[in-house]
Amino acid sequence: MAGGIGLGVRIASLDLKNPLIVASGVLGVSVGLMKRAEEAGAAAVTTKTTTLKERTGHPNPVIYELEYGLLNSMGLPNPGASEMGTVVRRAKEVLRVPVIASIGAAAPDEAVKIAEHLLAADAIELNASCPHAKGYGIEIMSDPGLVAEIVSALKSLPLPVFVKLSAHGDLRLVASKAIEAGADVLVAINTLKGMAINVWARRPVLGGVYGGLSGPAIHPVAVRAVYELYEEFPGFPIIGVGGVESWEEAVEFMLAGASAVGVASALRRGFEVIGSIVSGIREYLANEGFASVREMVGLAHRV
Amino acid sequence: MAGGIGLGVRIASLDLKNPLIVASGVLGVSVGLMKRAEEAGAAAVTTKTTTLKERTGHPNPVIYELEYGLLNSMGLPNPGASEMGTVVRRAKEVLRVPVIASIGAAAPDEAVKIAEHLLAADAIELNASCPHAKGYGIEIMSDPGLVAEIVSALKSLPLPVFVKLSAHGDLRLVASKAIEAGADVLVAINTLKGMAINVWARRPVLGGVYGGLSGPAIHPVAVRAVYELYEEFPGFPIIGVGGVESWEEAVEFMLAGASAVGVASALRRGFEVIGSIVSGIREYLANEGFASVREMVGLAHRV
Amino acid sequence: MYLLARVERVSKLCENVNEYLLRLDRKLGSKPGQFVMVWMPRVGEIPISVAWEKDSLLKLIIARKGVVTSYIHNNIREGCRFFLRGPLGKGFEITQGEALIVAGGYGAAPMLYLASMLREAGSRVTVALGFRENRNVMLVEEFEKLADRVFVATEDGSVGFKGQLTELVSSILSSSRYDIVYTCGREQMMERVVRMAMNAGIEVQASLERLIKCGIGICGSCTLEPQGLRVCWDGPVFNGYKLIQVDDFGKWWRDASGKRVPLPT
Amino acid sequence: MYLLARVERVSKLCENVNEYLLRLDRKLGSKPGQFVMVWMPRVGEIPISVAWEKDSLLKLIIARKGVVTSYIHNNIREGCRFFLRGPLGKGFEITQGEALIVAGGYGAAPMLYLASMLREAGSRVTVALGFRENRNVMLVEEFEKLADRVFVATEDGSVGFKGQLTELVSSILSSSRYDIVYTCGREQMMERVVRMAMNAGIEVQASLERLIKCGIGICGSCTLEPQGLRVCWDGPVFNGYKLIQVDDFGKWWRDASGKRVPLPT
Ligand SMILES: Cc1cc2nc3c(=O)[nH]c(=O)nc-3n(C[C@H](O)[C@H](O)[C@H](O)COP(=O)(O)OP(=O)(O)OC[C@H]3O[C@@H](n4cnc5c(N)ncnc54)[C@H](O)[C@@H]3O)c2cc1C
Ligand SMILES: Cc1cc2nc3c(=O)[nH]c(=O)nc-3n(C[C@H](O)[C@H](O)[C@H](O)COP(=O)(O)OP(=O)(O)OC[C@H]3O[C@@H](n4cnc5c(N)ncnc54)[C@H](O)[C@@H]3O)c2cc1C
Ligand SMILES: Cc1cc2nc3c(=O)[nH]c(=O)nc-3n(C[C@H](O)[C@H](O)[C@H](O)COP(=O)(O)O)c2cc1C
Ligand SMILES: Cc1cc2nc3c(=O)[nH]c(=O)nc-3n(C[C@H](O)[C@H](O)[C@H](O)COP(=O)(O)O)c2cc1C
Ligand code: FES
Ligand code: FES
Repeated sequence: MAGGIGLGVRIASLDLKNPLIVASGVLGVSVGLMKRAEEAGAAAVTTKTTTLKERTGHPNPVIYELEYGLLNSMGLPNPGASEMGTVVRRAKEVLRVPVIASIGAAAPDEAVKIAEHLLAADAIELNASCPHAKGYGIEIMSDPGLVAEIVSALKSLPLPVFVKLSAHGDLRLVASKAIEAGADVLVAINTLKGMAINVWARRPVLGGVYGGLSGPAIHPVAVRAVYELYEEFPGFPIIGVGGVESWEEAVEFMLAGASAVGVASALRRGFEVIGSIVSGIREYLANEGFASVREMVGLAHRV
Repeated sequence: MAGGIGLGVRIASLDLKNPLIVASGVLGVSVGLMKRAEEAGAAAVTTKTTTLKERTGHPNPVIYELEYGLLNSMGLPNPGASEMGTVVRRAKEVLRVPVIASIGAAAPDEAVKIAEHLLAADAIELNASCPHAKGYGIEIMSDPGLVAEIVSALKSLPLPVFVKLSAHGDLRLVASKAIEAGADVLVAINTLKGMAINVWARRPVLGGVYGGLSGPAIHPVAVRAVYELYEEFPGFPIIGVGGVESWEEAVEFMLAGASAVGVASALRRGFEVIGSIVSGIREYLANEGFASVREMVGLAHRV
Repeated sequence: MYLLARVERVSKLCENVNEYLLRLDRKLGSKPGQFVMVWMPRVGEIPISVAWEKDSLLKLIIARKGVVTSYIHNNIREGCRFFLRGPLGKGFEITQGEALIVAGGYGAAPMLYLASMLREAGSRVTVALGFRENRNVMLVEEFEKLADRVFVATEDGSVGFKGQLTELVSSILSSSRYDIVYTCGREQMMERVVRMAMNAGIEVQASLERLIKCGIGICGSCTLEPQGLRVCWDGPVFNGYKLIQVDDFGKWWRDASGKRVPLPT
Repeated sequence: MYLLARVERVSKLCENVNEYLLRLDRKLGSKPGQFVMVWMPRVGEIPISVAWEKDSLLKLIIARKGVVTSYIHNNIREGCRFFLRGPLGKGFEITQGEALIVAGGYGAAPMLYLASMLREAGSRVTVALGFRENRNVMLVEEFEKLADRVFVATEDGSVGFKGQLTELVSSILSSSRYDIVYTCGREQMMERVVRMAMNAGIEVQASLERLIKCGIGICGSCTLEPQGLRVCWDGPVFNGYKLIQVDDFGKWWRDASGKRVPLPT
């Protein structure tokens, strides 16, 4: 019975066999990990955010595990756009699912330069929201005009442009500017800016002092962001990210208005979580009498 | 040995016997609950946020319990400033600890009108941050100039003014405007805007749709906020609020730069948590060789 | 984190009161006197006492009153879903011995569960039920199966004793010795029962109602002054010696804004 | 969520290698081959293998290399604190029978713990240790207490066999039958040992090093291509049959940016 249910979704020009995407960061720059994610059932993979030049990221500790999530201050380590181009081309050779190339840039021309290395990818995702790397991310999101300029510059290239938003700053304003500038997909949300102090060391734990909070802790904030975006831009494609640990959070995102769902922190428990989320969605759809995953997108808004 | 340790702190003109304050909201408008909080060891209590006219708040459900916190959409129910004045006067008769009166207002004259009813209190706390009541809170925080105007109007009254900030919006900008306008104490943070959808009901759970996320989930964001504020305004009195469930989070806040700590959601486990936090702080100070709680404020910033 | 329940059976107990037999997706684990919050999506959420529980079966007895209860009466049939959170609050404490249960109207709901627990604990149970008229009378047979003696009072005398429940209770108390009195129903009635029992030197426990919002003791909506007792958390069941010190008992209620207003009659 | 540990004793094992005996605030519960992340506030955080554990006592063996290890050697004395998280990764799998342990330099650290576990499991244990010069030799007596036979190779011949550890291993393997080989040390050495064992049809497990950042499999810093094996999570111990399919084994490392660069020699 569940076999007949349509799990496929189309986001911009990307055909996804199910709504589950591996979000940026957790697969690093490893083609091998991307392949494992695909084998585990992911419908698309996102690269680590690439900057133009290579970055080594923040010193260790870069991660702090909480009971209800993670704090990370990776600091956008990446080998730079040229090397990432090689990784993406290699990934496209060995993967059948779409590869989304995440980029971080502080100016339109820089963004285009980066993206030009990544034309083998199926989409460009502008990370407008990384909260712990100076000059990137949250700082560009606090300037909605700049986000719009970058998006419109990227639209000169032949790839769909995803814009990944932060829950800090004015979500709706940035989203509307991005959409006006031609963005094809909104991705919400990135991590929340947080930190932890060890009381015995009397010091911030993370090498970068500040870090990004992810996992279950941010899920209610992420659902709210997706719900608000859907309300403001009904029908516009949204990828919900933040605290998906089981099919239930994934379904919550879709009811809130996401067409697809990204997963990052949950992979710390192993890749098997991907399969269990996808089959959980399938079972839910069957139990609730849906014929396709698309039918449930945005349903929580119905009065 | 622990007996000799100074737990007292002074915040603006308030003498606190220890750093633990009950934050706004969870004691409702009940003098009886305020008294219970005092008996459990709290050094000060904060009233529910009062508006000028009475408000009934949002319809039920107003609360959703998560494993790692709470979502609430109370919607600022309160009996209005005049009735709250009666409550505060009664509270001052039966309590020995300071009473902080929280107010919500969208304009300077309105704020002053409210506060004039509450002059029996020891301080006025401007709730510049409640994320789920239209026209109050987060909306005023998104207008730093307005916050400044309200603060400076409130300074015409003979009470210290606390400003309670949200982690949404530009924390540092609002704080600096508030300080310029004469604010005596910063309180950080209020709840984060979030929501939950029940997948079987396919509906937002909360009657108000959106709610405020509190508890352990927001603690890393709150610590970050306090740390940033202390870095920007060293020595300025800060009350850290968000996810304090044990002495450890309280100490974390103080190391980050808070002179005192507020507790709300943790009270869902009973008032005893107040005593256990205070005695945990005392033990920590003893173990670590501090003579006074004030010595640890901001220590995590030392290079 | 709502518990999901399916309606197995709806039974009409009397005019305007239905009983809902629910199958839960897991055991609730309640004690008599505890309650659940019942959420009807798009409609509202209200407190309802556990009327009975066993394994994953749960009974709720719901009187038609306003928005949510009318919605339930009008729309909820066999097979429909209930969303529940709980069990919430502190229930009755089982005191062994000679027990008197005094219940008015739908206040009888939690008392069935209590009566069965008292019997299990080896107590002898006398029940006094009060209703306005014939068409409000309910659960008498059920109580007769469980209790040693059942008395009924109706204001119009159509069933049992004619008059106020409190008059009936007064005569019961004067004719026999009891170790404990349990009561649930209109607060003005309970106030009188509590005073009668206290005067007679008998332990008494009463289950109160207030406006329940959070249900977990964190919003202050349901507090009693001057002790700051929260009906949803410290109660809904309180001991008589606590209640007689409560100014609000039998007198004050809090409206949705938190303001103390006279208890609705 | 760091574990707090106190240094009970610091012992110098040889030039530039110290052993730290730590008392933890709770049991770690590791298996041989697993590691911990050691955080030195204000300095850094690095991966260190568990050298031994019992109840709440833990031994770490730390070679002076760069920033963090030098800080530890220079500053950490009895009574100082260690901040740890772990145990991380997958350790060695205990195969009963005739076991050969091959360890180079501080690669000997996790092998002491392994040897004692193998003995507990009833295996016979032969140990081959390799060091550059006399002043690098360490732990020989400790292994002699635990193992059935201990061989030592030094490149300068100052102790034991003169020459490469791999030469010693080659002769050990040809003179006796083994069921399993365990190895830890420089990767180029391990690569040769793995091939020797595989060629001889013997199961082999090797413990690898890569740049560990998160330590919990979530950042990709330590991955091996083309399989996407994470040293911190899928390893650090891998089976020979997996390793010989890894392009990076013995050849490629990832730098802090994630770029694949030649393995440092
Ligand atoms: C602990 C407790 C246990 C209860 N057990 C039962 C029971 O087993 N069976 C039963 O039929 N009724 C029970 N009630 C009463 C029941 O909760 C109300 O009848 C119900 O909430 C009315 O809701 P409504 O939407 O139909 O009415 P509305 O139209 O919303 O309001 C009508 C009146 O109902 C009461 N009410 C409404 N909402 C609440 C609320 N959230 N909390 C308390 N009172 C409210 C108020 O007096 C209000 O004026 C209990 C109440 C409490 C506090
Ligand atoms: C699983 C594992 C177990 C280990 N067990 C031990 C052990 O028991 N005893 C021991 O002495 N050493 C062990 N090491 C090696 C140890 O982690 C490095 O020597 C140490 O990290 C050097 O840190 P440093 O700050 O002193 O050097 P740095 O000056 O920071 O760097 C010098 C070199 O050390 C290595 N290194 C630095 N940081 C890391 C890191 N985070 N992860 C991996 N390598 C790094 C790199 O090769 C680097 O080029 C182990 C490594 C791994 C991966
Ligand atoms: C270790 C780690 C690294 C991340 N790196 C990136 C990144 O490079 N670019 C990006 O846009 N998001 C990055 N993220 C954010 C995730 O893509 C995701 O938005 C966030 O973690 C919330 O989802 P989750 O709760 O499923 O983890 C990273 C997250 C983690 C945990
Ligand atoms: C039920 C509830 C009601 C609240 N009401 C108010 C309020 O009226 N005014 C206000 O400034 N903060 C209010 N808050 C926010 C708290 O004061 C506090 O800032 C927040 O909950 C974070 O702290 P916590 O994690 O300790 O709960 C409320 C919080 C809760 C849980
Ligand atoms: S209903 Fe919120 S405290 Fe009782
Ligand atoms: S160090 Fe992060 S995945 Fe291994």
